[in-house]
Amino acid sequence: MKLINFEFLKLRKKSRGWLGPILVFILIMTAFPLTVEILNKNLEQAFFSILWIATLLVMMLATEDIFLEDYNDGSLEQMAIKYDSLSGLVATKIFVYWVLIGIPISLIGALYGFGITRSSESALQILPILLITTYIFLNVFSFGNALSLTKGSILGTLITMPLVLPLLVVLGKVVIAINLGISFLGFLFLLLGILSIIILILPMIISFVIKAHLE
Amino acid sequence: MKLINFEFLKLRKKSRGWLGPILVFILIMTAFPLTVEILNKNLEQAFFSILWIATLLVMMLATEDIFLEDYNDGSLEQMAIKYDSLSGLVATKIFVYWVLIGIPISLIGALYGFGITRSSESALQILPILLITTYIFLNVFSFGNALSLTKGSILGTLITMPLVLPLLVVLGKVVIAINLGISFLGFLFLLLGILSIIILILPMIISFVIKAHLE
Amino acid sequence: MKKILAADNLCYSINETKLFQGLSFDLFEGKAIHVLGGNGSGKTSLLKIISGLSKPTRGSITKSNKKNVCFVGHKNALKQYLTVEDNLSLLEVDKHNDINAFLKKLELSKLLDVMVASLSYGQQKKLALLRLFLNDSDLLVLDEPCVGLDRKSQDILCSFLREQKEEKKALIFSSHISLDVDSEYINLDKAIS
Amino acid sequence: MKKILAADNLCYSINETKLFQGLSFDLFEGKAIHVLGGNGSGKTSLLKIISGLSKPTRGSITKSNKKNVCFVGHKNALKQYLTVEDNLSLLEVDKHNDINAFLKKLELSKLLDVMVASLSYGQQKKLALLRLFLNDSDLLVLDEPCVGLDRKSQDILCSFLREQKEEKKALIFSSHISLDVDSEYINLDKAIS
Amino acid sequence: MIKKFIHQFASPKTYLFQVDRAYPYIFYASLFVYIGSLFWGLFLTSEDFVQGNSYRIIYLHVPASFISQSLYLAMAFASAIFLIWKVKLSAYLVKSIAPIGAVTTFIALVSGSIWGIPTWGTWWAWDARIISTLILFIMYLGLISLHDSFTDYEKADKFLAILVIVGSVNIPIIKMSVEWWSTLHQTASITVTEKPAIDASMLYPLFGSIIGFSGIVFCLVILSSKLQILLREKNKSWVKDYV
Ligand code: HEM
Ligand SMILES: Nc1ncnc2c1ncn2[C@@H]1O[C@H](COP(=O)(O)OP(=O)(O)OP(=O)(O)O)[C@@H](O)[C@H]1O
Ligand SMILES: Nc1ncnc2c1ncn2[C@@H]1O[C@H](COP(=O)(O)OP(=O)(O)OP(=O)(O)O)[C@@H](O)[C@H]1O
Ligand SMILES: [Mg+2]
Ligand SMILES: [Mg+2]
Repeated sequence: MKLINFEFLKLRKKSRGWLGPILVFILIMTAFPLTVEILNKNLEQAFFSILWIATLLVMMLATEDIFLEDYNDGSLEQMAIKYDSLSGLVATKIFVYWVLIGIPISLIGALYGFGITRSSESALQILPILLITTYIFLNVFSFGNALSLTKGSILGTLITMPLVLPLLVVLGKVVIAINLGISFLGFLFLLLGILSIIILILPMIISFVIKAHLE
Repeated sequence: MKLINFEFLKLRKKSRGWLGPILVFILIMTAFPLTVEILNKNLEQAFFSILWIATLLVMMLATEDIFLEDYNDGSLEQMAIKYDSLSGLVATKIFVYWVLIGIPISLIGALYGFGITRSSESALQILPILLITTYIFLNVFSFGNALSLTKGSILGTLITMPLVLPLLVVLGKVVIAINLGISFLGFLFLLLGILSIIILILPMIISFVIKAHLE
Repeated sequence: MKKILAADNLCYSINETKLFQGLSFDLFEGKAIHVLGGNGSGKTSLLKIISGLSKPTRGSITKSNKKNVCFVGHKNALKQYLTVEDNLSLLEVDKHNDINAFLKKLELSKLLDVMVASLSYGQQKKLALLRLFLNDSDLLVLDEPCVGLDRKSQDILCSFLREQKEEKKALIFSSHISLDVDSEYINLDKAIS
Repeated sequence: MKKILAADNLCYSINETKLFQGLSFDLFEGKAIHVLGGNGSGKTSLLKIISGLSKPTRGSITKSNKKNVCFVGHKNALKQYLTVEDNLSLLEVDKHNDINAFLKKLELSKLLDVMVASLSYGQQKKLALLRLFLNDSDLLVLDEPCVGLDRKSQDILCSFLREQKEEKKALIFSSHISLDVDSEYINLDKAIS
Repeated sequence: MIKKFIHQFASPKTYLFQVDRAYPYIFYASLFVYIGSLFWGLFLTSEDFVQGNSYRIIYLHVPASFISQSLYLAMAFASAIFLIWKVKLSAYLVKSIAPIGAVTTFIALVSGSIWGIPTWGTWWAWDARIISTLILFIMYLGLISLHDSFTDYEKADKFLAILVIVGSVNIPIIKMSVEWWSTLHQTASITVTEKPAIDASMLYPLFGSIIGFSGIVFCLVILSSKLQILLREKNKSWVKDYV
């Protein structure tokens, strides 16, 4: 509980940390119609591509110094001394990021979806997908950033991209399902399944990786 | 001359700095077809949107610590003591970023353009546009980052948004021109004009901003 | 006297560079050890091993109470973008009552609303030392705690350390300047093979 | 004797906090000034003003040769992700011949291939001091140059500073430990209004 | 027990000496097999009805594609052993396989692209298997750069092993990609359970080329692991004797 409060305080006060990614998301979603002129049909078709890629990128941006800052200023050291395993801390951190960045972006994404597709149904379908996806992305990118902790986030990106690309494929399928009106519940459960495995395993691996970095 | 060499060395050795953004670009461009399934027609239509937005984002990523790193480790201090004005340094830095990141991304972007639109003509038209656009983006984002140097704030992003959005509109028009086969030279000159003004003025402003930060 | 820490035949090497070899010592409650050695002799590495952050290449460390270590290193563990007050609230503190007394002693009480980034070097270090002052651990591991402190703060630190020794805490610290604390010495310059 | 630096009635305040007021002094070639003062008394601020990084709130600084200042501060200006060798190549150096001699003296010559990030605290500081050693400026501004150095390196630094004084360089430095260099003192604790 | 056994068996020294003895035989045998099947495939078989002569690049493309995935599996296996039993040798193996995997994946990509020009009329398609091969290639690059970015070998080994294992979730995806998506690319024509879908005159040389190519790559792996061992254990006395 204390951990959650701490992480909330830290992330909230660092406006670049949480408001930044959200603004970048809005920027992308706003900018994109500008680039396709006002041929509205194109707009709708490209919308989902942009939505997924924007989500992916913004989660990538958001996690950029999820551990780096704490590593650089020595807080991680202190935590590692205090606790045997850091996986609780890691899970908390990711959760806080999800609440402060993932949820707002999911809501905004669904809102844009409503604005562009003009169908409240598809907007409602996107929302849970986005909520789950952002959480998965946050976990995976955190893993990448943990591995490349001292070496810069981009190495982390390079490492994790192969892991998230398959997810994008699934998301692509979701869009088709939504467009064709096929039930998308199957995908929802698939994503939920992936998420639950990831939530269980990744924080432990990340904690292990971070400990190794601190040596 | 020495300055250029130094900046080249620094950026080259920091693989996260230059190889990173390029890889992210490649990954976005590669990932995007995954999200639209293999309905090749959609692909082509969304391609340019993705291209511009990817360029924008990657330039934003690339410049993220163009000054921050030097500020944090004290190199900027040393430079500020040595030179009356930092605008030479700033211009050099941006130039080096353009050579190491902007140019490769323009080439790769054109290549993707060729791969997706299957028209060597439009790929050749994209190339100069991309070269100029990346340079403009780098300048503008450097300005934003200089502004928010110490505060870890999103001030920079906020301020650069209104500067960048009009550019995206122009880029959107360029695409239409290319698609309809209208001469795009007008746009090219427009962009060149913007670029030359920016190149002249922004480094001076950035230098001023940085000096103020160092006080 | 209780043994807080026993180091047995510690060896540490990085990429074939041997820093120390066959280092054995015991640390009892109420005692202090001052780790000496030139730059790069392995003081920080040793202290990190003791606090459990890294593992020795060979040899073993036994601690009486694993969880009760307070480590203050070169890194301050402060959030530059938060105010002094917020940083204090992030500190996990055992002795809540003493906070204000220490802030006053260290002349930080007027700076509660200031961002840590704009504090002076020594003021940041003092703030980091609060972690030590407000903590109730049995084993205090300090890596050059005096760096950047003025005379007055150094005295506060030393008298605190002496108090802690009387309260049966065990101390181990590295420092290039001598501290006014009774202690045994370990010289790492001699431990290099 | 040439006057290298003249400070006239310097005042500096941040957000209504006055750090020093009405500070006037001259620095001649071959002389040294040791700036004293507790943590947060404004030593770093003063040295930054002298080196031209910031401007005093009131008063003026006159330097005989504006461009010729060497400043070594709390920040090392090293690239952590580069090796020692690459960092050296980034250093703008006046005395190329002396590099190896100094590296040897400071025991860094074996570490040329090591990334700066994995050097010890003191080794990084020594590397940062190379900027000073290899420089040919008239005015040397040092902000706590001794922090984290072992005895031997401190001696090397001090003897270098004494040499520089003989070569008619002007020195101004802050330090909480006393350096073995003949110098006048400025005490900022007294300058606070 | 197991741990002790593995450690004894997998000491870099024993490995090196064993491998030195076996290596030439494997190399020449597989070279022979590969060249033999190439000869058979290229000169002794007839033109394909649909694809003309261009299909002959299959003897490079399929072995390379096959081996690039197998190498990854081998790495995953070695990584697991390294993480569980701390066997140094397997860490060396992982490190030495990575660049070779990258090269074979690259060969698969390039040969596929070349093949695509006559058959699909394009050198690149946004096809699931092609993209997943590209992902594999990127993964190899990521692994290499991860290891390279650490100067402390012990850390580097650990991180590399973790990443290999986490990344192995992609292998089934690559394998299955052709079945899951509608694509341009061939589905597996050789499976264990079903009758092969291609003519025997192509099948046997293809088999041979896969085996031969694998053998050659295997030898490359041995070579590179030798190099790795000598590099990493250069301060050990037995290495000095060996050299
Ligand atoms: C850049 C383009 C290409 C890539 C990345 C690629 C990749 C792959 C991969 C990963 C495999 C799987 C090997 C295995 O399952 O063991 C494979 C097999 C195969 N590819 Fe390609 N391929 C490409 C282009 C082509 C083209 C143009 C053709 C011919 C039309 C082709 C024909 C085949 C065949 C016949 C197999 C064997 C399938 C089997 O028996 O399992 N490929 N390729
Ligand atoms: N990759 C590496 N290759 C060679 N030497 C290394 C490497 N990484 C670290 N070292 C060495 O390990 C030592 C680490 O020493 P440590 O930080 O423990 O020194 P210290 O006694 O705390 O020094 P200081 O007084 O400067 O703080 C240094 O000598 C450093 O050069
Ligand atoms: N925004 C602010 N509000 C109030 N005080 C501030 C603010 N920014 C800086 N200060 C004060 O300005 C002073 C800066 O001092 P400076 O860094 O020059 O000290 P110093 O003498 O170098 O100390 P040290 O010995 O610790 O290095 C500090 O006392 C700091 O608290
Ligand atoms: Mg140390
Ligand atoms: Mg100071």
